[in-house]
Amino acid sequence: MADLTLVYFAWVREAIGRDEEQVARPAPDVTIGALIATLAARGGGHGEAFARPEKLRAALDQRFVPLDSAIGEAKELAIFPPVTGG
Amino acid sequence: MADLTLVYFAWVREAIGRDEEQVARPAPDVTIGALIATLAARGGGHGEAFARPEKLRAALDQRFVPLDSAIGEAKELAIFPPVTGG
Amino acid sequence: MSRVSIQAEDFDPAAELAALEASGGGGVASFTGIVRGEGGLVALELEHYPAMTTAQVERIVGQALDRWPLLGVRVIHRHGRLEPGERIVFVGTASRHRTAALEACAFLIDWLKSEAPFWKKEHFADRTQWVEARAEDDAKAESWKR
Amino acid sequence: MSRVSIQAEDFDPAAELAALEASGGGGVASFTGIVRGEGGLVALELEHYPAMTTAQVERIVGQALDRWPLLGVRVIHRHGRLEPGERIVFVGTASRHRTAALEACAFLIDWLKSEAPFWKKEHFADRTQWVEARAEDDAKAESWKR
Repeated sequence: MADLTLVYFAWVREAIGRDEEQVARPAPDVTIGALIATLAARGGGHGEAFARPEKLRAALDQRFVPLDSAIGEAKELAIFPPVTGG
Repeated sequence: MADLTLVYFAWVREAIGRDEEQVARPAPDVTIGALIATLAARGGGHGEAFARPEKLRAALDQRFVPLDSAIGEAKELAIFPPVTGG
Repeated sequence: MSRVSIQAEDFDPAAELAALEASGGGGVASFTGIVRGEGGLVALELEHYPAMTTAQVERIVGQALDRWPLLGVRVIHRHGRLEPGERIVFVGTASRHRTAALEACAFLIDWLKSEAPFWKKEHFADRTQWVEARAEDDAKAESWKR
Repeated sequence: MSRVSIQAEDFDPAAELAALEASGGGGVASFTGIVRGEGGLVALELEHYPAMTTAQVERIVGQALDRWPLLGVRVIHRHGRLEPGERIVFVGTASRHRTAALEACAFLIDWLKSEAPFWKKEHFADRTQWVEARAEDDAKAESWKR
């Protein structure tokens, strides 16, 4: 199965230095939170962006989901701060 | 003391056939309701307009008041149906 | 900045909104009431109590200014003969905060609908009738007193 | 009739109101959000998640149409760089009933402020900062779920 596309917004995007990247697809039962912890362990921009998971929100295939959701078969995982629209 | 000015609106005005008239000033402790009963007893347009006091509202010197208010020293008494603005 | 007009003439909501947008608030709320052409209505006739209307509306605008942090309030209420599709009433509010602007706008229009000294007569092709007050409108206005 | 636009360009509230007034309802409510120029703000930068934004806003407009008897809904949300005094967002609603128009307008703007996938960055003369989400906005949006 294809890689997982990660998309980033706001200060998450700025810390990582890119708005999108591909990562090797984790097993379907891996949660967003677990993937974030793995990415944080890379250090650098990822370490900075993902240091405080309680400051992060996520969407799987363009639907808001809690961080303890399993990634499953989703094509796109978005990670971003709480929204501040309008 | 000068006469009391009565002003009428909506169907009260139409039934009486005029938008304003002067009446002899009643004693200060006479209520609006009592004055209305006296006017209703004239019959004709006044009888029609004032047949059902529960359908009437009033203002003394441009302030809404209940019909059991005393007329006191007011200059102008307005009698009209419940408002239907906006 | 607040302004009240009771007038026979039509008005331009765009110009009113532009003035409110310029008041420095972060949000502008508005409500425009339009004559509905239901049941074969040919026209509405709005009568009011001139000696009372402006003073009463200014009093209620004062209450809104006391209750919410508003930077601008504009109220326009028309009288006379109005045909379906014509504007009757406009309430516009500006505030730093959207909730204040929206709540004050709702408060003012609820009051205008239920307590301002206006009376509406409906004109149909073959008859006319005075509109009866609706208990629902009174309840709306009453709810702001809680 | 409902329409959603997510765009960089400015919009004309007057044209939007005119379309809503023509929808046959008795009342048109609107809210326009404006960039406030407080604390030396030079500009706001609004980022959004294009693959998600329009679909999400259309979904919430659908909820409003299910919940209130609306004849028209218009939502416009801008993105990109906006300076103080510029419009950010517009919500307009038309209904036979004023309460439906006003409530739906408040519901939609509360949702847009708290749940639409937009992020704001403030630009000052000497620094920039991402705006933090306000618990108050979340509480507003939550109140509609009761």
